[in-house]
Amino acid sequence: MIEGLVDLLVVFVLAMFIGFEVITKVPPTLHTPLMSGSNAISGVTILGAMVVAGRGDTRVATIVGLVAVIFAMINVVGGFMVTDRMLHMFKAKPEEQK
Amino acid sequence: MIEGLVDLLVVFVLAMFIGFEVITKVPPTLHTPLMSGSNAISGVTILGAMVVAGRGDTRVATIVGLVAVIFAMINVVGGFMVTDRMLHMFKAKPEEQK
Amino acid sequence: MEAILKLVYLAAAVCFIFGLKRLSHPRTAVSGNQLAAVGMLAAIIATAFDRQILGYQWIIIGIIVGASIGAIVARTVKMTAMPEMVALLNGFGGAASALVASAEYIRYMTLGETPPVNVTVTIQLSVLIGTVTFSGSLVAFGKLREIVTGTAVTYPLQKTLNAILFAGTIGLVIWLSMEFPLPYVILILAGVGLLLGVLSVIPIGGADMPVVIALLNSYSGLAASMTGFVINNHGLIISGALVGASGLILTAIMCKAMNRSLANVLFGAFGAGAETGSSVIVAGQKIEQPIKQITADDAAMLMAYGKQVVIVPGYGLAVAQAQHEVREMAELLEKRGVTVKYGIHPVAGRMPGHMNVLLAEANVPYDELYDMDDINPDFEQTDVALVIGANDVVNPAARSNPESPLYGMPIMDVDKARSCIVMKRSMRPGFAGVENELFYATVTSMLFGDAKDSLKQLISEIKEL
Amino acid sequence: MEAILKLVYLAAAVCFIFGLKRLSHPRTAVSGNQLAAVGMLAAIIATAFDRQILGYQWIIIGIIVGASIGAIVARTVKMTAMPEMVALLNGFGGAASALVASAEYIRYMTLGETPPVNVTVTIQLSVLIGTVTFSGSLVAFGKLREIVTGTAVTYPLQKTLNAILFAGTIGLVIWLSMEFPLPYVILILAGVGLLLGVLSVIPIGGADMPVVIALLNSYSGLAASMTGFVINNHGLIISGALVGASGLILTAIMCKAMNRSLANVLFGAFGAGAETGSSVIVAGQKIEQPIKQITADDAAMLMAYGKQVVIVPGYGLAVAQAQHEVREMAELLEKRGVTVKYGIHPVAGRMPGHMNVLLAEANVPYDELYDMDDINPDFEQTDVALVIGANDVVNPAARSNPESPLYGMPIMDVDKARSCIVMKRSMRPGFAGVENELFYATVTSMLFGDAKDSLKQLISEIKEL
Ligand SMILES: NC(=O)c1ccc[n+]([C@@H]2O[C@H](COP(=O)([O-])OP(=O)(O)OC[C@H]3O[C@@H](n4cnc5c(N)ncnc54)[C@H](OP(=O)(O)O)[C@@H]3O)[C@@H](O)[C@H]2O)c1
Ligand SMILES: NC(=O)c1ccc[n+]([C@@H]2O[C@H](COP(=O)([O-])OP(=O)(O)OC[C@H]3O[C@@H](n4cnc5c(N)ncnc54)[C@H](OP(=O)(O)O)[C@@H]3O)[C@@H](O)[C@H]2O)c1
Repeated sequence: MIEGLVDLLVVFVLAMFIGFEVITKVPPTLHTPLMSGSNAISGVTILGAMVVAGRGDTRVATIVGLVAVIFAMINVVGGFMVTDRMLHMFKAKPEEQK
Repeated sequence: MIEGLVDLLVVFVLAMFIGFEVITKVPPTLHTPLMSGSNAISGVTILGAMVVAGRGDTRVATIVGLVAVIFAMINVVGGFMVTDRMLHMFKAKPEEQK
Repeated sequence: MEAILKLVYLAAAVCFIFGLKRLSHPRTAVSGNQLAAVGMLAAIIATAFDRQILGYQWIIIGIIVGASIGAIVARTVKMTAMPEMVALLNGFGGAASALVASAEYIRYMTLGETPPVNVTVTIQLSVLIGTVTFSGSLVAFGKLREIVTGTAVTYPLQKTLNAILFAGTIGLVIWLSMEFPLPYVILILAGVGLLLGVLSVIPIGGADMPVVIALLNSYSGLAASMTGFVINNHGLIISGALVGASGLILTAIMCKAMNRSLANVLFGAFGAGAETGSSVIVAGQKIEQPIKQITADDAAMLMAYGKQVVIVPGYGLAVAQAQHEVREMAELLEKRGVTVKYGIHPVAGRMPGHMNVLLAEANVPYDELYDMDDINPDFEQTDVALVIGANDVVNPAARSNPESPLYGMPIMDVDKARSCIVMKRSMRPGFAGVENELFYATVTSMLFGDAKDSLKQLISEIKEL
Repeated sequence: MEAILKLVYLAAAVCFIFGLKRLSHPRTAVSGNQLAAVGMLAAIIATAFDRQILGYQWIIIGIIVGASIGAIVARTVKMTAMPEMVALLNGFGGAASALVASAEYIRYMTLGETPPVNVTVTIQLSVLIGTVTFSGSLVAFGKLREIVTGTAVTYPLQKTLNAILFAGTIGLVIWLSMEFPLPYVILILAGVGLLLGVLSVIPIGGADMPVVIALLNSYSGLAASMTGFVINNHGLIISGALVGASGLILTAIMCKAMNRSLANVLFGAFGAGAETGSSVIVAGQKIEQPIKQITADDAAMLMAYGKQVVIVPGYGLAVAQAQHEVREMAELLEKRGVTVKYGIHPVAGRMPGHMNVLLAEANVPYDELYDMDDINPDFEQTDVALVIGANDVVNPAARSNPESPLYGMPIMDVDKARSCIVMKRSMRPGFAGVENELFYATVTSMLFGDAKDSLKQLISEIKEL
């Protein structure tokens, strides 16, 4: 069972590497959208929240799950939408756009 | 058991990403050493070979394992050493070295 | 079934990665963000088919409520309020992760099972990190909104106390990992986490919040990862790790650009006594030289008849909300054949890329914005460097004066331009709270007043020329 | 125990990744390669403690034998023989992976167990890929060594046959995945794999071998990954994937620089009828203009009194082994105050970075070597462009003549230099087998003879000046 932990650790480490490689390529211009965008991704915990809320164990658990879903969803939707809004403001010189 | 396969697939995919990110940063100057170096890494199959050779199943299996160990080891040692030899030839301008 | 679910999660993770990759250029960024969103959607839909799920009413309610709140906030938030916004979202993300982990704990309790040690550990970690993120983010939000004082709150033995608390927490976790499961233990942990979050952010000055937010951003990612460990979900682990990495990198970048160590930011109690927006004079070495003032029409003249004007915006531009006026003025000048460039310092404003977003909002094409390193060599050939609401990022002390807290931070070399006009409301210092010799330099002339008003005047003056 | 082993494998993988990252600059490359080697060593030692291992004699024997062979080869191989060397090592790697997979198969057979379908599939894949890599690499080796003819061997219906064979293989795998385990099935698969490897490399021209080798390199990685799937070993999967990716990228780079699609390289039977080293004239559009020749002393004069000389090496330099003479001449010129630069085309020579290694061997500092894009703008200000044994990479037809097989391939603009001296032994074309208008251009003058001899002459002439 500790092994299982190590297997997950492998995934974690690899993902970390990808994160570093990819993010270091993002130019300063886009750091604010990057912040809010990656922030939205961290709302991925919604996947866990849904299970908890739908598993119907104890009432307490379900309530906890419900709150978790709400919070995570705010994070996801809010994050992606606000990032989208921001990014739509970035425009190249007209002649470039054509 | 298919699940297990998927878990491994995850690792594979992530590693592929890292590979692409990292390798694309290597300048043409170093492409030949890169080739031989990465080649040496592909000798990692030695790890499997050792187990096969040492597990002592049937004679056939053991022989197969032995051959595998030899081949893999040639790949590993040859690859790393030749790469090292090559890289030692790359020198900066004297003034840079100081 | 399980396998398919996992495949979808993998696909989602891949979407996130490609999404982030596409964020590396403004042209592809929009689609990148959308790709990530699609990945998330796919993952959510797939999860709906998870065998464990029995009833949907709570899920649906939760999603609807959360989604609508998120949408409303996202639509209504002002661009200048981005830092708070991100802080808040961070907090929710962290809280959600903590809650999911706690639910797992409750499940074990009710089933009366003893979870394997690796699960107990990860549960506790995700609860801790999650709660720290939550309370920390709220405090940060409060400071940026100036609900909580922006001052770096300090009290005797602060660090010692925090250190002890921190050590205590570690001990607690270890101890619990053995004694576990104790009833209510999770509440204790959550409580400790919340406390830790508050205590560690309170002592940090309001202007340092962006760094804190980036850090909390990475925490929220790590919390998600931990939860992934708990419920054995690759999707969570990967995505969490991505966010964790991105947060850490942003933190590092900001610290580097401010030429301060992370430790200094977190424990330095920078700007203690100095309020955000720096409305108090901190007695640096008081300079007794006279300053030169300039009227709007002279300034307009100077720029309109120059060859090249470089605009250096700072936090003040955001405060004054004068981004549209800047663009209007720039276009007027360009019509008159003046080359206008924008020089953006990496930490101008209050969050990374703050100025870029601000100017983008005013439809300034991103290829007219130049990074510090690209523009600095240009200043020699610049007739007028127009500093709008920037202060620390143009403070020559960073170059010359080893005593200055800014010393060593790379700055915009506006003092190298033939002439330099500084627009601000007063002689008050910037966020770092130090005097700025630039204002007394011979090339410099001050144009006092709120940036928006002054720019309006400049615009009308230029039109009249 | 198991967990520790896995941790070590993870650590090894991390070493590989950092190793490859450090390969991105000559200064850090050496340490990077060593880091990777250390990682491998650690993994090997850890594996020795694997519970499954009962007897060590075979392992030790194998390691000693393999290591010594590897060491000897690595020490003795000539730098110009790198392509063959890599090809050979690839082959061994692939074979090893195939063997390990087969051993697993044999194990199941002897235990009389039926492996789960995912294992059967992966076993077959790794055997297939492994054997293809093995036989393919051997053929490639043979072609480069000119043991096997370098000609692109073609025969009627070739593609159709290969296609059928390939399809058949797929079918076989699928079928076997259900019927499995059949005795000797593995031998069938291995046989098919070997055949496939030979048949798919035979029809490829000797000069395209580098591309093939890069591709096989990536195969050997994938084979290792597959084996990782079979024996459930993350170490193998990760490392294999890294190599797989690197091979693919190199392949792509080469194809791009040659302006040909991978499909064209693999099935185009490029250089059919034309021998490696291009010793046969392929009648392109025969050009009837006269060519200008130049004597060694005139050439020496021209260079010695010029301001800037750019040396453009090609495959011929490798053939002539004249790298040391080049450096000597360059140094003489520099002593006389001439700026000497080396312009390196991405696919000059016969493998990526071939010229860089060659010149590095002769102690030419790597910062005197310029990539094509950096040097091309320079040619206008260049007095003499000295083309040593390069041909296709300086063929203007690539720019001008849409009929030419080289059309569209970026080239070195040596014809833009004030004067251009081409050193080769004859008027024979290069590997692409096409006429080169450059030789007839007004700026160009030919200096015939083996590069080494001609350079020796030039050196003595320059000394005498
Ligand atoms: N960007 C980031 O990520 C980040 C993160 C953390 C910390 N920081 C710090 O924030 C600072 C940013 O430097 P900065 O030069 O951009 O800002 P600053 O140093 O804080 O100076 C802003 C100046 O704008 C003036 N101002 C404020 N409101 C104004 C208005 N309505 N109209 C005109 N002027 C106005 C203020 O002077 P008056 O009050 O006299 O008007 C103030 O001196 C740096 O010290 C940086 O280290 C940045
Ligand atoms: N680098 C890679 O990764 C790679 C991979 C695959 C294919 N290729 C192909 O290889 C070619 C490389 O172009 P290249 O210009 O470097 O080489 P090239 O086009 O093959 O021309 C080499 C020239 O060197 C001359 N030569 C041979 N031996 C010589 C000697 N001893 N002394 C003097 N000259 C000698 C030959 O002419 P004489 O016989 O008249 O002397 C020949 O024309 C390109 O077409 C490229 O697409 C490269």
